[in-house]
Amino acid sequence: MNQFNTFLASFKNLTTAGYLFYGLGLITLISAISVVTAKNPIHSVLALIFTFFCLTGHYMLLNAQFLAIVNIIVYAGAIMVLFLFAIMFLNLKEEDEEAKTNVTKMAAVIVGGVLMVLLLSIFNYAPVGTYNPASFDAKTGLVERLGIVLYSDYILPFELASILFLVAMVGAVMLGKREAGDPHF
Amino acid sequence: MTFQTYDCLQMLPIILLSLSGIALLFLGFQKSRALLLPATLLFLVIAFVANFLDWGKTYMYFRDMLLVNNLAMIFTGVVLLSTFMVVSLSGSLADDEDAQPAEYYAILLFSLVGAIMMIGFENLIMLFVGVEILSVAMYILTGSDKRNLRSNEAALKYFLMGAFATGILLFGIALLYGATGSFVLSGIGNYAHSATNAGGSMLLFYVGMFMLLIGMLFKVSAAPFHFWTPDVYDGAPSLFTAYMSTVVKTAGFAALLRILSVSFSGVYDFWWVAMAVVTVLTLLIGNITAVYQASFKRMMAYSSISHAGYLLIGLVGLSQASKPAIAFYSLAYSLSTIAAFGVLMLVARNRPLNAAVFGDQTTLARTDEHYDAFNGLARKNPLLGFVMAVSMLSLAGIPLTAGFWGKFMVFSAAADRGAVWLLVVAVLMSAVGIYYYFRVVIAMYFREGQTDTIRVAPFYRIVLIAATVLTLALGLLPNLFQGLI
Amino acid sequence: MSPHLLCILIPLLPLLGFVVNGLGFRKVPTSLVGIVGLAGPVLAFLCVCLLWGNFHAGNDAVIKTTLFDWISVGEMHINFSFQIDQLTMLMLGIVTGIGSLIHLYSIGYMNHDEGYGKFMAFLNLFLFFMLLLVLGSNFVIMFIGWEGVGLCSYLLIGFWNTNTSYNNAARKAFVMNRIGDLGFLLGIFTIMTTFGSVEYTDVFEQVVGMDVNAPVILTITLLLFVGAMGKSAQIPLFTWLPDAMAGPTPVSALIHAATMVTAGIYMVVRANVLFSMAPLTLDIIGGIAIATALLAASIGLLQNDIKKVLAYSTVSQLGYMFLGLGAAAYTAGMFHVITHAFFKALLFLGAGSVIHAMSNEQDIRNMGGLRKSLPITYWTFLVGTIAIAGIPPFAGFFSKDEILAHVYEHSKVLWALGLLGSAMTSFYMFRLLFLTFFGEFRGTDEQKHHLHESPLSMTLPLLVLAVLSVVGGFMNVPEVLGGHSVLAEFMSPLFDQARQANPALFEANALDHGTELMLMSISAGVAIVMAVVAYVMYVRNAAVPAPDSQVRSLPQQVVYGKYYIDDFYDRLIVRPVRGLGDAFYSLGEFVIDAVVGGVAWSVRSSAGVFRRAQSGSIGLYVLLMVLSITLFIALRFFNWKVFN
Amino acid sequence: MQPNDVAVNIPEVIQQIPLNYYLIFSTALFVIGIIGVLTRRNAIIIFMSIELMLNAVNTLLIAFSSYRSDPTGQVFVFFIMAVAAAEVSVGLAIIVMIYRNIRTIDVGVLNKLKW
Repeated sequence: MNQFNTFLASFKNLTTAGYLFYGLGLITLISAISVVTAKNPIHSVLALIFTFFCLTGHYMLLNAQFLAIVNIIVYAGAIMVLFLFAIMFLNLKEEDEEAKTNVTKMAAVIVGGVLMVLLLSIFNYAPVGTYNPASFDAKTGLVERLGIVLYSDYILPFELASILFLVAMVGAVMLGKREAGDPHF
Repeated sequence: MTFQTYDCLQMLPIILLSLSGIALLFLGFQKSRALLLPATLLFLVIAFVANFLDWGKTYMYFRDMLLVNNLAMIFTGVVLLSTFMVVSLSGSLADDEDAQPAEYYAILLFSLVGAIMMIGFENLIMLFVGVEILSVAMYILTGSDKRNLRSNEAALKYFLMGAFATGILLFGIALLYGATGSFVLSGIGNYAHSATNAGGSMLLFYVGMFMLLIGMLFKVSAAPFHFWTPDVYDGAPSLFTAYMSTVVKTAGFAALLRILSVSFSGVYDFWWVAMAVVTVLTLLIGNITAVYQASFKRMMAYSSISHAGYLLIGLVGLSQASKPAIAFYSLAYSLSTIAAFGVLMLVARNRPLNAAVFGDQTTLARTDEHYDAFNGLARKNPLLGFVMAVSMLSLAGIPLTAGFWGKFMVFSAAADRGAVWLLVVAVLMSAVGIYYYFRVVIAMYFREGQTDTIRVAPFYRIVLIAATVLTLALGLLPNLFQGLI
Repeated sequence: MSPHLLCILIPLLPLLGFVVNGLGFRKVPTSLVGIVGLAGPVLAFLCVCLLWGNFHAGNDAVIKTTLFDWISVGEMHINFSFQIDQLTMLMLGIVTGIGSLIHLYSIGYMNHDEGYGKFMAFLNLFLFFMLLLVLGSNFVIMFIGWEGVGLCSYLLIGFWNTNTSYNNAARKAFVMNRIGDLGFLLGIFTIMTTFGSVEYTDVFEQVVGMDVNAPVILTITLLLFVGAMGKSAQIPLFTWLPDAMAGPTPVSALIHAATMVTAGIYMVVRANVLFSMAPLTLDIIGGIAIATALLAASIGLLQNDIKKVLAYSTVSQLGYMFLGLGAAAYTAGMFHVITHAFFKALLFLGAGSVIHAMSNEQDIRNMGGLRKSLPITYWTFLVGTIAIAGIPPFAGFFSKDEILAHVYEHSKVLWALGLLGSAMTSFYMFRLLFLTFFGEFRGTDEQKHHLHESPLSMTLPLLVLAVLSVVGGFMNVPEVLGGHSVLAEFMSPLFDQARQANPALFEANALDHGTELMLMSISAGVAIVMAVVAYVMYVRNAAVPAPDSQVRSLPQQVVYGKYYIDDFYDRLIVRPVRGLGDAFYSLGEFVIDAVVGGVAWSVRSSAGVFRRAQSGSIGLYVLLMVLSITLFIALRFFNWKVFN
Repeated sequence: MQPNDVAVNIPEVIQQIPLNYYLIFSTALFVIGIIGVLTRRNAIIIFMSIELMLNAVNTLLIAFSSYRSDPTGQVFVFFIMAVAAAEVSVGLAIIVMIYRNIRTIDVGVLNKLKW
């Protein structure tokens, strides 16, 4: 109860940004849940895109501007379009999948719920520290600062990630290519 | 940020492998496929030589990203050697209409870059990118037999579960970062040491460590995160199963060894029990389920799980001795596994399976990989029989083969820690292992069967013989290899 | 030649034979197979003789020769090195000598077989591993030999594996040996962690200063003894040995009588310092040994398969050897190993010759009167029987008596039980002899027509072994009979460290000559009496054990003139003993089957569970993964340790 | 440093919301993703749930990074996004390939490999 009271007390002192955090957080979780529960795959995709926009909002709040933009471009823009494309392409409609039996679903939700409770109760006790006003640097999330780190310390993984893209490219072409005799969809 | 020349020079294997992968893709434009295999092998040999150029030195590259020392070079050498052998068993790809060898070889070489990153990583980002390169390559190769539903199913299973495991791994990394503020292994290790001494709450760190380890344990197919292994190994084309069960496993254990010994050795007391439980489960499930397999290939999948269990014993008994032990074990295991798959591919190729067995056409399993396929093999093909027998003996850990010493070293590492109960389980399970490995030997030597003489390409033959000779040589003189470390 | 070179050559020569015959299977001409197969052991035997000369010239000093640096585990380095001392020399002599004879015999016995070359190759491989076992200077090499001989035994038992029961026998042998090996291996690891070395000399030096019955020593010795139990067929791991008779007879003679099964005794004698420091373990060994000896002998009384009788007799004799070891009479144990190798190999080879002549008939109820058609076999078999029965002055008398004398010092009850066992031994061996070679021929006409003495390659080993069985005992004639105990003196240096470590164990009150003579005459007398009883029953009264299927009714016996003595014997001895034997046997079988079956059952059912989990469904896989993550977290994080 | 400066420089969310809340938020998102993987049979939706898990991790990393003014965490996120893109391309290719062969992407049907 005590914890809850301090929570309420702090809640009253929030500014707009603080309320935004709670609001956005709630919406994010709701839309994430609807990703998982939506019957129609297209609804799922749309909910996911919406989730990503919410997360972008969070990143903005945290002053991680570069990643906020990248999130829109890469995730909501590229990745989700790819998903949408695939779903349209494969012509998946509502109720296309038979629902799993209720037993397995229940089991899944229970196991997941227990895991969540366990993790949350651990994290509730876990001291994570907080920001240090003296050394805080508001420019951390700006492209300038990130660029310097990325191209100095992280140059090697950055370069090697290109290998990953090569593999993915070759693989996607190889697997996705229509062979002679395959159906056109 | 200045590049020193040596920085680039010692990255040679990675650079060479990347370039040669690209070169192979271009070679693939040619009509003739004859050049691909020799070119790949040549690239691998060059990379192998380049890898050992810096023998005896220790370097940390690119601002604490990649560590190269003798142990890393050994692991890299094992991985390159395994790849060399796997690739040299792939001669039949050139004749296969559906196959795209240029792409396969390029992906194999690229994936090796991932393996090398996992072997020498100092920063978790390198681990992550390395794991992903290797995994994505494996998803693709698993599904490379596009018309075969078994291959398709395996690819999807591997992909979905692998991506899921990556999520867990990342969650662990994030929590570790939250607890320690660092992605660098030694930084995490320092935190673990100092925080344990300070007595502060390390919950975040522990959960992160758990998640990270679970993600890695998935990749090396330790129970209870092994479920993908049998299905994927079974469904993937044998060539790539051989690759997965050796290279991926070696790299995975090198990575686990690295992170456990550098970052988590300070909190050994916290994780060793959980790790021991995983080990026992892995040994039990791998060995016991293998007994009841009718398909040799699937048995090999379970066998690879059980070997993950033996390797885990070396990790549970983490000490200075476990490094050479795990390296040696990986080498011994890789040699025998590849030789066994080499024989399997030859045997299976000669026994196309009737599609009717599996019903509809898309489920077409191309070849028969059951134990029965080996009946009477040794009679007409004494060489193949001998190669297979030696690999089975080595996998079973019979003395005077390399596998025995692998087990011996791993076990004695655990015995030093006093984990006797673990040893009891392990020794009992290795007895169970003998049962199913010997089934093949008995089928080959004592059963009657109608096998013809199988034609073996000269180079294929040389590789098989070399693997066998090496297995026996290491069994006789284990110090040959050990002296290196 | 230098001892170093000889040490290398001794195991290498059989290995060469294996390589030639194994790789060239079906390519080497049949005539050459035998020569190649025989050359290895014979040349190795010559090397052993030369080595013996070297050893003797060096005043019996221990020769240690390191071949190469083998492997490093942590801080420990293990060398591949051989150690030549008195014990090794004795074992080398037995293994190569008797090995050569049995190889020679196999040429005659197996050369019609399809897998002749394979057989010779396996036999050579076995020899190689056995030599490794006795030559090694540390426990790891011993273990490698140990595993290797087990492997060869497995392959050779299942050699004619067209028959499923042969395969089952091989598997049974395998499982039981594995249980033993588990003990041995754990023992080695305990030694490694305790002493930081596996080299005999290093370990034994460190043991000397420790406490008697220290827990760690007890653990090590018990674990090692579990290993010995498996290999040397002691209760409860003995039932594989009779079943192992499914293999070809030379295999039974070489592996399951003369050499491999005595590896357990070799190991205990080798580690005598350790065992001397653990009197408790020695007592346990003694108890298990006498139980094994009696149980096996009582079962042997009623077997009708010629090889099974010999097999149970082997188990029983192994029990005697361990009985000696249990009384810390290491020399006596080894002495019995040697003489037993002579006469048991002889008996098995004789049995092989009979089976050969009878066209693979093994049931003694269908034999009889073979003495005329197989004279050499008969006479040599007779020698072997007298030797094993313990009738002076043949080999078995001296060795068994020495054991019994030491046991008498130790415990009179054990001695009495041992005497009972020896009475049974004498009875069933003479029963076997009389049923096989005396009386009328009971086989089919076809078999009778076919009867012939075996070729020279088979009879020659018989003759040599017969001579050895006669004179073998004289190597250790006790003082009371005017001998010098040559063997005891020869082996004495082996036990110096043990004496130093635990003098109390060796301070037993020596028997005075009168008692010793009395004991000897009692046991010799008992043996002779039992031989006579057997003669009366099976030769004078020509009793033949009933076929398994037929139940004899009393009137029938009267009609057919079966004398009351037969009935008396049947009621008073056969039935109770058979009942007891059956009870013991089935109890042993039951326990073993329960264990094996239980393991198999639990393996099968757990495999069922594991397989059901492997249902092919991604959903279930992920669910199980998440479930295990949840469980791990719940168990690891939610305990008092973290939240206090 | 004046309190005013602090208020200007430091994002309000960081000042007002404890870091713990981000941890809890991300965990919730992560577990929702896991539940999605567990309950759905459509391969694409399972895959999307995995993306949800990755995004939870991203949020967590960014939160840690921002609170501590350490850019490496955000660089890591950058890598995760890049890798996710690569993974998606391969994953969708596999799914398309399977759809071609069996006209469905229901993972419940894909259980021919078992035991």
